Amino acid sequence: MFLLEYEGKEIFRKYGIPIPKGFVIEKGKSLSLDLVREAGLELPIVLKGQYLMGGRGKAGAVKIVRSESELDQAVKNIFSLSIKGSYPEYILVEEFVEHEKELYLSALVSKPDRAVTILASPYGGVDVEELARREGALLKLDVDPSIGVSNHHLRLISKFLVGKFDKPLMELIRSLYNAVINDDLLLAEINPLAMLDGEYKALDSKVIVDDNSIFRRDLEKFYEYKKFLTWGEKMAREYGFSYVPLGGDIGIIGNGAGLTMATLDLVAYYGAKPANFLDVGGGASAERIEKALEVLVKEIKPKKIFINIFAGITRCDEVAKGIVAAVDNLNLPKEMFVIRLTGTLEDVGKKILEERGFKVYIDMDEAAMEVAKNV
Amino acid sequence: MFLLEYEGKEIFRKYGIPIPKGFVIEKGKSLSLDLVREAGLELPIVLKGQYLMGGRGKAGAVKIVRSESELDQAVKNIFSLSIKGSYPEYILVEEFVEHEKELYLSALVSKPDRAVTILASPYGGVDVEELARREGALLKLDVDPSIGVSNHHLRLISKFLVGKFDKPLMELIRSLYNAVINDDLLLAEINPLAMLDGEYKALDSKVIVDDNSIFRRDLEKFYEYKKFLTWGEKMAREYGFSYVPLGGDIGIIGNGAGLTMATLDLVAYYGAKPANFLDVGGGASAERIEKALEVLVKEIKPKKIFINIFAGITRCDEVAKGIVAAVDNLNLPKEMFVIRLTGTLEDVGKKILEERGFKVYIDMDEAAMEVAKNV
Amino acid sequence: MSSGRGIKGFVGDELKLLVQGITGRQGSFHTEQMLKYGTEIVAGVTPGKGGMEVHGVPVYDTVYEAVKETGANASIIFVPAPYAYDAALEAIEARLSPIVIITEGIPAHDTLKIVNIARKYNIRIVGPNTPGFIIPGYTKVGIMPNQYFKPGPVSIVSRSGTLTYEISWSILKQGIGQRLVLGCGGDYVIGTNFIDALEFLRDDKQTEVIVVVGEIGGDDEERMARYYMETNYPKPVIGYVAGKTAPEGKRMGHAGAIISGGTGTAESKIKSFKEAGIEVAYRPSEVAEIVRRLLRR
Amino acid sequence: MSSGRGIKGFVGDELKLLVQGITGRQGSFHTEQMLKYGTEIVAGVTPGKGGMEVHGVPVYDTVYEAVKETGANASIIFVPAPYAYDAALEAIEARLSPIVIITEGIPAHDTLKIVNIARKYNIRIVGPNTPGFIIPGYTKVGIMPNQYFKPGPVSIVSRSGTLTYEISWSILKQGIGQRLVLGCGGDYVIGTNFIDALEFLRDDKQTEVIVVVGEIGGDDEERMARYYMETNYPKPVIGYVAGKTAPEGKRMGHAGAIISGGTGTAESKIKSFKEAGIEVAYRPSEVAEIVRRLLRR
Repeated sequence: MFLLEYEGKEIFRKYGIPIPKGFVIEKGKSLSLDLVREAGLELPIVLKGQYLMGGRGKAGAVKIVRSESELDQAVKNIFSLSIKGSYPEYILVEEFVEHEKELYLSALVSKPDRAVTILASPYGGVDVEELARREGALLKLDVDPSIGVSNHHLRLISKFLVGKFDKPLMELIRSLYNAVINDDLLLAEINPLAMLDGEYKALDSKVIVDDNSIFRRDLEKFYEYKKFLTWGEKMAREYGFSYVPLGGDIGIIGNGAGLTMATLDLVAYYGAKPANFLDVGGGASAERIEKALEVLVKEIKPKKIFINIFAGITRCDEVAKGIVAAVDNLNLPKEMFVIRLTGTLEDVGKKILEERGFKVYIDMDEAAMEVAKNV
Repeated sequence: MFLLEYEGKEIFRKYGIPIPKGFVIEKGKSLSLDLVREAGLELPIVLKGQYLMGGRGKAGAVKIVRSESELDQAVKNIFSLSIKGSYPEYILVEEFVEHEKELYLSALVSKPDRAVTILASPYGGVDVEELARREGALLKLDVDPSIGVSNHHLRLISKFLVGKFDKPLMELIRSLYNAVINDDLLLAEINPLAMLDGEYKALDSKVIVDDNSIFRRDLEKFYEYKKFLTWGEKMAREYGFSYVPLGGDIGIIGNGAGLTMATLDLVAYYGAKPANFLDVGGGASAERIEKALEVLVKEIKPKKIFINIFAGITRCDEVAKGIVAAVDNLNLPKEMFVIRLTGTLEDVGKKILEERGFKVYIDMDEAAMEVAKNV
Repeated sequence: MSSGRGIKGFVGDELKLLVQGITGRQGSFHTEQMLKYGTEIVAGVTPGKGGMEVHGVPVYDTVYEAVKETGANASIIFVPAPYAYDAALEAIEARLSPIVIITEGIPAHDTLKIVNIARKYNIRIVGPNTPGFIIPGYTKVGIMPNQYFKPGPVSIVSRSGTLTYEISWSILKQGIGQRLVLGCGGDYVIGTNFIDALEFLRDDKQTEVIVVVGEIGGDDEERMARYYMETNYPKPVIGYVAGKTAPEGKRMGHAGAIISGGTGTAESKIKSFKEAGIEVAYRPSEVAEIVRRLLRR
Repeated sequence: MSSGRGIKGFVGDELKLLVQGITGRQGSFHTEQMLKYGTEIVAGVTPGKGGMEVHGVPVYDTVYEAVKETGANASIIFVPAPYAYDAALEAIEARLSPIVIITEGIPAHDTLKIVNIARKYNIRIVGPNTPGFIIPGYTKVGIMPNQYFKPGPVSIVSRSGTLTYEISWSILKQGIGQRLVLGCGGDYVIGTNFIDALEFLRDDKQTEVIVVVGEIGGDDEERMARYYMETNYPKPVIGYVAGKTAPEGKRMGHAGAIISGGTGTAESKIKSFKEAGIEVAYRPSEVAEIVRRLLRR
């Protein structure tokens, strides 16, 4: 789960990583100079729209405000700026931090290295991908989490960043590592990390929390979790399926993430556009199938629906019952469906569907070709 | 460094391991029933002499007091009981703990396994060596300290001890492990660990703290460190040599623990009795040699002194100067000395000594034979 | 006494399986399925349920006891995510290998520690969030349906479950069986990845063709392709990648299946396959066609 | 390009040494001594002293930089006890091996972690609290005086320092040189013990006779004796044990040299040597006599 910048900075603060003074205003609220001063800030200040995706700098959603007269307009402007269709619900209001240098620092769970990797560069403010391409610009250090970060790591990184062993910087790096370990983060990036007179401040944050940590961590407090969900997304969360709307014509239901992706791909291969990703998971009940169909029909409004079930733990009779229930309750036309059903209790499922006039495919290609026809 | 029982129990208490209610009285102090009640205790109570060595049970230094009239005499008795020449300076006064079962539990740094080993037995109150001999009486579990103790260890031990997963016991085991790790203990033994109605109490403690942890731990507060040292032992601590009095005739000075032990052994091999172990260590200065000799002469009063130096980092000239200084200052007879000196700057050292009329041996056997003659 | 059933570096010839979490719904169900398939399950463990039996398999309170009593040498873990870390350590300390972790939803940091500790003891972890593996004719340590697998020369390594059964079955329909079908797992951090699998299949005489079923997210496929090329891999590999139509920034079911910052795309993976000389299948059923051609049957 | 100088499983043929703590008094002194002996020292490390030179050896701030610049592949550590744990980890992560820890006074729990982590990466730790090792004619990674060693067929492994030089010298006076002289270290927990040493000397063609110099405390000698017997060790071993006159409960200089609870006595060790068929020397000089007899010179 991605965090908003200010949420990430809250975590930084918790671990003693210095961040600029600031506060957050919600959409709909206005910002006065009095409010700014109450929070202990003085002009100039920086207003930053809070988005889950990058690119806000280019979009103009970061604004330095130097006089009272600009304040109101700047706030309005930012709340009305969308990135890929998303509007910010918060603006982070921060002190303007003078600095002489920008560094890059991050700690992350590295899949290929099976380690907690620390990345550092003396050239901050630049994408890490860009830094990785520049010869000698990026230091990559793998920390074995069963050993932990040691002083020698901190010395090495500090020297690489500022040419010497700088205690405050070394403590900051240790704190970032601790945040990643103790708060189940997959990524904690500070870019840029501002430096002035031997002091450091995290000007930005990019933090990803591991969704799998939900049983031991309160993730529901974070924006991405609690943010406005569509009705369909709420249903998916409630009934335990994975659902991603995409914008094409063919509604897709599959079982298993890989098979569902492959189903999307196959539909595209035969020339049609999948409207969504929907994986009902393993051992889906008739009810889950029914609810999944309801979401598709009501929220995606596809021209056709392709159900592709290769049943292992899943039972074909349950799937068939779910389809029948949805068709009955939602009054759906049979012609809308292309159903591929094979595996555990295939005969029972097939019988249920055929009795209701559905054609049941065994072969995935055949079914996909069929669904892609005439759309 | 061995701790007294009550010092070990202080550590147990710090880590949340339950111990009996109690307090300590010093030698010279008397114990009244009022004092006992002030401490929240009621008769019967247990008085336990605090020794660094085992065997106090057999010696009669543990006494259950059931009536006020016994109190005074019991205290006096214990303070006058010596084990191997040592009298207790403290008595631990404790509540009398009824219990239905005694367990054995310890955690230690295991040299051969290079692990923190946990030992457990449902048959407490018996020596661990005895338990180890009984088939199936002792569970030995090696914990890799770079991983730490896990719940499954605790489950296994708990089941072995009491036949089920008992939360309080599991927490107690974890606490004992934590004490060993966090307080630099080489051994923390609870024997017996009393059990009554699902509650546990550590009735005794045997704890060894790693002397090498002195740079990060206050070891000087412990009895073994601060206890009455002979003048010679104080000198040894001050000037940095290792000194153990033994009670024979031949004073020994060597450099290196192994060589000094081998020197003792060789003297014994040729029929004489070494009076002490004294290792001046590597690179000893003339001053250290002089002080070492002073300790021997004044505290051990040996018939002869055998100095055996195989000089690597040590310099023979320094050794020679130290000997000469000691002989001059303490007015020692040359005949007392047998000196074996070889290695770095051997010629210079030999010259200094020969000029003062000493014979210098090169060969260790020859010298040892000489010193063992006519004692 | 090598019977050639096992695969060196992965699983021995005399697998004696322990089921951790055997009394749970999933654990119990799949124990029965594995027994039906012929897997030698010697013991189960559920703390507090020692003394029970599940489908005739004796249940112990601890792995230590189970191993002592039955000589179990490998494990499959069904325990819920919050307890999986401890269960895996318990198996590691009993020196079981491989340890197949079926459990879904284990935090990445837990898996990271499990994998690093296992490596220290030279123990193989499969998963987490995996269907496990099957060696048709020998053993199944997993949750895949029994009917889609027969002994044969094709090894399949995959990041998904159902899609793997789909592909296995389409190969089987061509009359061709499998040597090993291995689910690497859909989690972000996993114990056995494509390169690990190719490594131990390199010298496995019974594997003639390898199918790699990848998906979006991470760069396991790219790394595998580089490994294939740089080590002059001696066997043909066929690659399939799911998620060609996946958008950026959306998690497609699996914890690891997400394209972010432009990395982890299907295009990148397919490109690296091609550059390495790995034949690419664009449809699941195409995999079977290529397999047949390569085996000239 | 094996020159046969190294010993497989212990030290390679092209040792390039790093000295950690090179700017300290001890580090600097022994760097000079080792250079004089012919040891190839390529770098030193002292945090904060990067850019200096010590006896012509360049000093770096971090092991990482030192290894990158110089290709160092082994390390000797002289840093004070409070910093030794970190220094050892730094060397381990740079995959240097062996790592010889001269430092005295390291807490046992620190050593325990160092040794367990090193094992994970297959890295050899010698010490702590050791004089190091010398392979006459090839290299010295230690603090022993240079003059008592010449190439020859005897390997000596020992828990002490000076006593080892004494024995080496008495062998040398018989005209017999040494293949390896290794101090295992006097601390309670050590990285390389007698069994480890016998293990890698087993197939070392240049070692004809092994001398084991033990002392009171622990049971390394007893375990070694059992190992010798049970593995049918192919070379003669001569045992010497210091501390036959040591009393119980008193530490004789070394952290590990203490008899407690009746275990760790010289008698027990000597008895186990005899039972295993290891010839026992009762005086240091007797070792040389037995060596000469065994080599029939």
